[in-house]
Amino acid sequence: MNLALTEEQDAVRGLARQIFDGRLTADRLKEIAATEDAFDRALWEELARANLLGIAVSEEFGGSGHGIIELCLLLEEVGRAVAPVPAFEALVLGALPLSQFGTPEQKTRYLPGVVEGKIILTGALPEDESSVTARRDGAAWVLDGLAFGVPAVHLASAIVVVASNALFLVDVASVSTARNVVTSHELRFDVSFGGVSAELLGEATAIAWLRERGLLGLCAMQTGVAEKALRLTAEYTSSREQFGRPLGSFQAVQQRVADCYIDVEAMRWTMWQAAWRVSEGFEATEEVLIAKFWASEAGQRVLSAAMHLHGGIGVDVSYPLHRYTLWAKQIELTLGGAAAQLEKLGDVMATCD
Amino acid sequence: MNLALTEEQDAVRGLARQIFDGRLTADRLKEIAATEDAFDRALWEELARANLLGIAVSEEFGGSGHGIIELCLLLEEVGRAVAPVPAFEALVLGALPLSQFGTPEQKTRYLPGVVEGKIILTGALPEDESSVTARRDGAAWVLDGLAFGVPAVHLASAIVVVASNALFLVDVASVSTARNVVTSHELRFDVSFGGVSAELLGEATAIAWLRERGLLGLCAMQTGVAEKALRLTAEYTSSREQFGRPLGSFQAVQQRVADCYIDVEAMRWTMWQAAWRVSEGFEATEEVLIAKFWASEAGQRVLSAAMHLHGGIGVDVSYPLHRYTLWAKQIELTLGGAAAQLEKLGDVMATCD
Amino acid sequence: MDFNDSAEEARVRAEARAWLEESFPVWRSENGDPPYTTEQARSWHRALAAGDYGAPHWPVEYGGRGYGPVESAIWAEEKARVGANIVFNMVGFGMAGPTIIAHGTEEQKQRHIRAMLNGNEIWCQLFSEPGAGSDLASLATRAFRDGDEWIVNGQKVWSSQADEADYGILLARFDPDKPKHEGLAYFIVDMHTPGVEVRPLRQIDGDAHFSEVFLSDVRVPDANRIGEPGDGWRVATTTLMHERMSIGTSTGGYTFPFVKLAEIARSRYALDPVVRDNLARVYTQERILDFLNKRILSKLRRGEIPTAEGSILKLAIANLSSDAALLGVHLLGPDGALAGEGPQQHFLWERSLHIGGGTDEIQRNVIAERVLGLPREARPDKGLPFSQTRTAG
Amino acid sequence: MDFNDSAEEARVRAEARAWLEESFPVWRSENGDPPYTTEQARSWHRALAAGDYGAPHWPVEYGGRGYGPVESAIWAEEKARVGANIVFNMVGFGMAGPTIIAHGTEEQKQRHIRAMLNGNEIWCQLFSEPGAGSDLASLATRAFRDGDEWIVNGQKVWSSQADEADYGILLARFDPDKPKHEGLAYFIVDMHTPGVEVRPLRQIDGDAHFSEVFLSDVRVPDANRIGEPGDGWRVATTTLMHERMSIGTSTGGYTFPFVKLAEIARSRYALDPVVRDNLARVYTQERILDFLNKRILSKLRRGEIPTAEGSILKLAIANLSSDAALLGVHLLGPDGALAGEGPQQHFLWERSLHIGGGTDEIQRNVIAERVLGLPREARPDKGLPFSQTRTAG
Repeated sequence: MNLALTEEQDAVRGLARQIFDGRLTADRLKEIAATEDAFDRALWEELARANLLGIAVSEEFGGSGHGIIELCLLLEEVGRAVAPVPAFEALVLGALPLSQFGTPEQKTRYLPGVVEGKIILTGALPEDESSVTARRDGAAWVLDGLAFGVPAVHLASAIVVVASNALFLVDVASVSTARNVVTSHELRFDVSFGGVSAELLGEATAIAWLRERGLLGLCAMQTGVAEKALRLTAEYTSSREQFGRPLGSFQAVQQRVADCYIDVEAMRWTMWQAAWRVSEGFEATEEVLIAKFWASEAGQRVLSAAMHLHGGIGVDVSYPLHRYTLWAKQIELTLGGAAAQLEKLGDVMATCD
Repeated sequence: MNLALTEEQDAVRGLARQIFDGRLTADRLKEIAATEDAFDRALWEELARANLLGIAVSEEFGGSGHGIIELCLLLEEVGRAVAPVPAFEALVLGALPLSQFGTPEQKTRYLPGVVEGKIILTGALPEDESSVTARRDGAAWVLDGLAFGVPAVHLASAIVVVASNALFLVDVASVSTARNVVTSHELRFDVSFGGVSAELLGEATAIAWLRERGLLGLCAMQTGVAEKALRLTAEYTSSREQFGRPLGSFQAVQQRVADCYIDVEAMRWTMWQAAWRVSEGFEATEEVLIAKFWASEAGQRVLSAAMHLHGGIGVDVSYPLHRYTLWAKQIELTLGGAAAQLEKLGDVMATCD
Repeated sequence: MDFNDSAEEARVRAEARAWLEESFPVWRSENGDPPYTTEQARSWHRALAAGDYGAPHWPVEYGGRGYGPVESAIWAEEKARVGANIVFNMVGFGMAGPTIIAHGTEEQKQRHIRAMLNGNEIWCQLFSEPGAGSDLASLATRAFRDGDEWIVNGQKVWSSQADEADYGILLARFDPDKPKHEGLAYFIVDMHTPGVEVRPLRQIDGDAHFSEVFLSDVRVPDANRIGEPGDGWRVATTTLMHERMSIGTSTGGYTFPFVKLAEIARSRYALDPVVRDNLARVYTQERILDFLNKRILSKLRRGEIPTAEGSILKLAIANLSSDAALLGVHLLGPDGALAGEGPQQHFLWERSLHIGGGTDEIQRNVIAERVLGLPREARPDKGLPFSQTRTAG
Repeated sequence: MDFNDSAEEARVRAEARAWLEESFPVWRSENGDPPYTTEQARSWHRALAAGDYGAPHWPVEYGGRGYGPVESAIWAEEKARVGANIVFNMVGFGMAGPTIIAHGTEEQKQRHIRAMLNGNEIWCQLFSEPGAGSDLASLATRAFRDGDEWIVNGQKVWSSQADEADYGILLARFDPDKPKHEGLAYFIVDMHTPGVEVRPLRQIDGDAHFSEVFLSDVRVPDANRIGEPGDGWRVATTTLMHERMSIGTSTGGYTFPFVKLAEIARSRYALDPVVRDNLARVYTQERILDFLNKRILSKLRRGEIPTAEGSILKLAIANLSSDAALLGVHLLGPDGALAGEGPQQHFLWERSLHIGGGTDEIQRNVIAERVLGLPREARPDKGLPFSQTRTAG
């Protein structure tokens, strides 16, 4: 047993952090948030140059052929930086199932572009059942129905879609979309599949496969979000004085910050335990549910405490903390919040006894 | 609107408190706990002399003819003193339904004795359905089955029993009992009704009537228990020093004690709101559920904090706090804990929309 | 113990109800449904003033009805019942007005009280500073005496409605060599005076409820001073107590209402017992607030001074508000992340209630020390001249 | 990152498993099922010692196997798997032994370490006092030097197993004019020395886990001193760190096990979703403890010094223990109030875990200050001579 990162993993984390820290100043974040796409394309290109977009893509297509653990390391840094890039969408929802289930032709069509940062993918992965249906039309497949709240559609070339209990690939050009704004000021789209043609990627097991990795990716981002929010809080309370001493020397503040630290550690290690099991090919249903439960509930607790301990400045949009709050809530609610995970965990416990 | 106590109510509280404070030293409590009956008979007789046992019995039978509010005031003091007397059992479970539903003969048989402290009554009131059944035998009624965890049977002359959805009165001499010990070191009895004869007191509505008052009485006791535990904690933390200053000046201690205070206030006012509605004859189902929910959950929170802030001495049986912990848990679990009340409240909300 | 209206209370209620039933529908037919603009709120407020309901708890000689706390609560209940509790000039009515009535000169009262009632003046507060939040008395804004005027320099923050306000109540330091609570003076500032610059702060929910206010050589006539120099803290205490009570006794505006929560739940989860549990939990909190409110009113009515009740209520409201908002967002599921007017908005706003008007921690310290008699927390700056207390930014 | 056993770890596990499968059933067939008396526990411990498994993490020269933390954890897991983790002489193995190994003289090691291993010595600790709990360094028990001996007077409290112990580790003040942490010395006390009086404290759960110990002119040979006078606090720090870790890494003994909780629930509530929710919640806590444990072990194995991990684990265990006990009592319903061996017993005991071995608050202060770098809390007694720090009882 050795839970330390390998040297290579450490290097991935270091590289990602260096890129995000270097580029994403508070001003830059505000600037990007004000653009129509809310996408930092220059940052995306830099990630591509560092070959971080290809981290979990095989070397055959220009990637570096690592696995889910390295991808989670990258996503943790994305969360830490609340980086306005569709890393989760393109690399988890899009590239992972393509790499796993795609035909050689499909992979050749998309993966090199993903690695180079030229093609963005996304996915319409519902929490439970899909509201999109698939039917055969000769040898081809045709999709109908509406997928709600799909991210990054405005940037993407193709969408991985769950429909009628199978996984499909659809060209974005063929669908029509309506734009929504979520509280995190990011964009979500209602995507309408009015009889568009689709390519089959995989059956029901492929959906479970993808959902497991989707949940892991969210947990990794949430760990980064919460960890950085906690660090910001520790810094802020250490420097701000009230009643003649630093806020951080007040016992009530210390107690709350310490509880946050425990929450973050729990988020981190539930996530790594699950990620490791997935990467080893072990059954990980339960571990993934635990990780997402903890990411959701503890994420809310940590951000709530961070906002509180920042006082008024926490809600001020010129200070970065509010972005962490919004991301944490968004991540929490994606693919099921704490209550949903607990319920499923209860099912698992009830059935396997 | 005037939520102050009347002068007379104030006098009842003052009198009860004076009697309990005067008699129930820590040593006396230990002494009584070590006796077989765990009953302070001298105290009971003093309460009778002060006519506090007759507080809710009509003047016709020697009582002072007050109502549920005054009875709750007395029970709050019983809780405050963790007094080893069956006030709840005799006055709420026994005398109240007798006063309300008894025949003149039944009342004459028991109530004067209750007021004088010579007759003790108790009740077998289950949380939900009764495991005792009743059948007619000519003009008479016969009970069968087992009632679990009935208090004060060893002291009582008669038991008010719920059986087959009606309320009965049974002579204790006719039943057989098995003695249990509860964590609060008090006695509970499993009472076996093997075809014993019983007198009918009332139909299903009488059960609901009694359960409402039983819940109220528990809430009143719990308010007293929690309030006194909080006061003990405030005193203890104000006087004990660590790190060169009183424990109570530590912010983490202050924060927790303040939360307890809010909990106690909430317990108190949910209880009074419900008691007042009952005393006015208004529908009070919802208010009683809220009061018992709060008494259960906040009671646990307050005692947990009190134990914690007392450090090691909290679990030492030579210091009185442990008795408050045990009482609070006992009261919490009687007639349904927090979860049960919430569930019923959900039913009420769901049905009346 | 009696939770019912007394005869006199019933009369007040009937009168309020009658007036509202006549007046509100008329106004509403002209103004439509919420949300209302400041101008619409002002117009409703003028209607209230015309009916002598502008601030019925103020003394009769200043345009009020001299209502006691119970009568005021009845009025608030009736207003809420018909949906007519439209917020307008909260700082004016909740903080500045009561302070001027309590401590102002006759001239100040004449100048401002009726103008507020008639909807002609909007007020803001200029108390908090970047370096003085919970520890308000450590504020650094300076006021120098210059003949009949004071010259004020400094920076204020978290001033609600400062961008629309006509006047502000200002706390400034006139003597840094006195201990921090003793060197303060309290002023009325005309927000249109040269040197007053207001910069709205954009907030997480997209709105700008608050502003930063920069004061550069702002000249304030000495006639605008409330209380003696050195009394500033005492006067501010009146203001803050009224603020706490006005937050504490106005549940309605701050929390996502239970009925709406129940609607969302019913439309999505019919019978889920876990959801029902959570709903019931929030419901009990809402009811408890109601009971606690009644208790305070009853105490006030008997002429007793509430000790920590304002703190209790404020904590209870902040908790209810958070719990209701979080539950609401959860009930919406993935839709909870879509920007919207419902619980999402409350989620973005709930933290503020734990901070503004005194943080949760401060409220709990008040309860622990004043009600339960716990020893005071160590305050290393106690009694020191203000100028010697600053060890860092 | 690898959660699996390495080849060497797998070998350790196999060896442990083989030994246990051979030895434990034999012992058990003679001794029956738990709960075990002290004598039964001693007998199992002697069997362990005979197999070189008495304290496998101790150095080989003192009868251990020199196991690292991961090997020790594997051993503990295997022991727990077959139900052979029977507590015996917890203070000896968890506190006194490691302290003597780290700081004792060779003579002290020779005298005590093997005796502990062989089950011949039970130890207790004499640290806490009525006036010195969290603030242990403010203890008042005095030790005066008298030639080759020390004369000790004072009162200790919360000493577990003191009524059965042969030896105690004692912290006492030899110089009240030094600052409180600097005036302490650390001793080994023979509990049968004249002047040592042990009074068991009856506790809420009916048992007497702890005692008060009164020390009246107790003579302790100077040869029983561990470390120099003045090093007492430093030596005690070793002891307390081992205590925290030994609580932290032994979940099993302290919490009502999830599997039993699930059994109660299944037997009573089959499908109630609220109960399932609560169960799942406790289950995640139990799993997280497991993950956190692995993380610490991995860190130890790489030779890194755990910073606040002991504190984190202890807080997590205390919370799990409370939550599991409270849920268990709830699941039992009215039966939960009947005295019993199950969750009721854990309910009565759960508070102790939040206090003993450093309170929750102290653990959180450790995390906040040492890991997150928050400024230290104000400590008014810092650096003062001990004799000037006492303002009250």
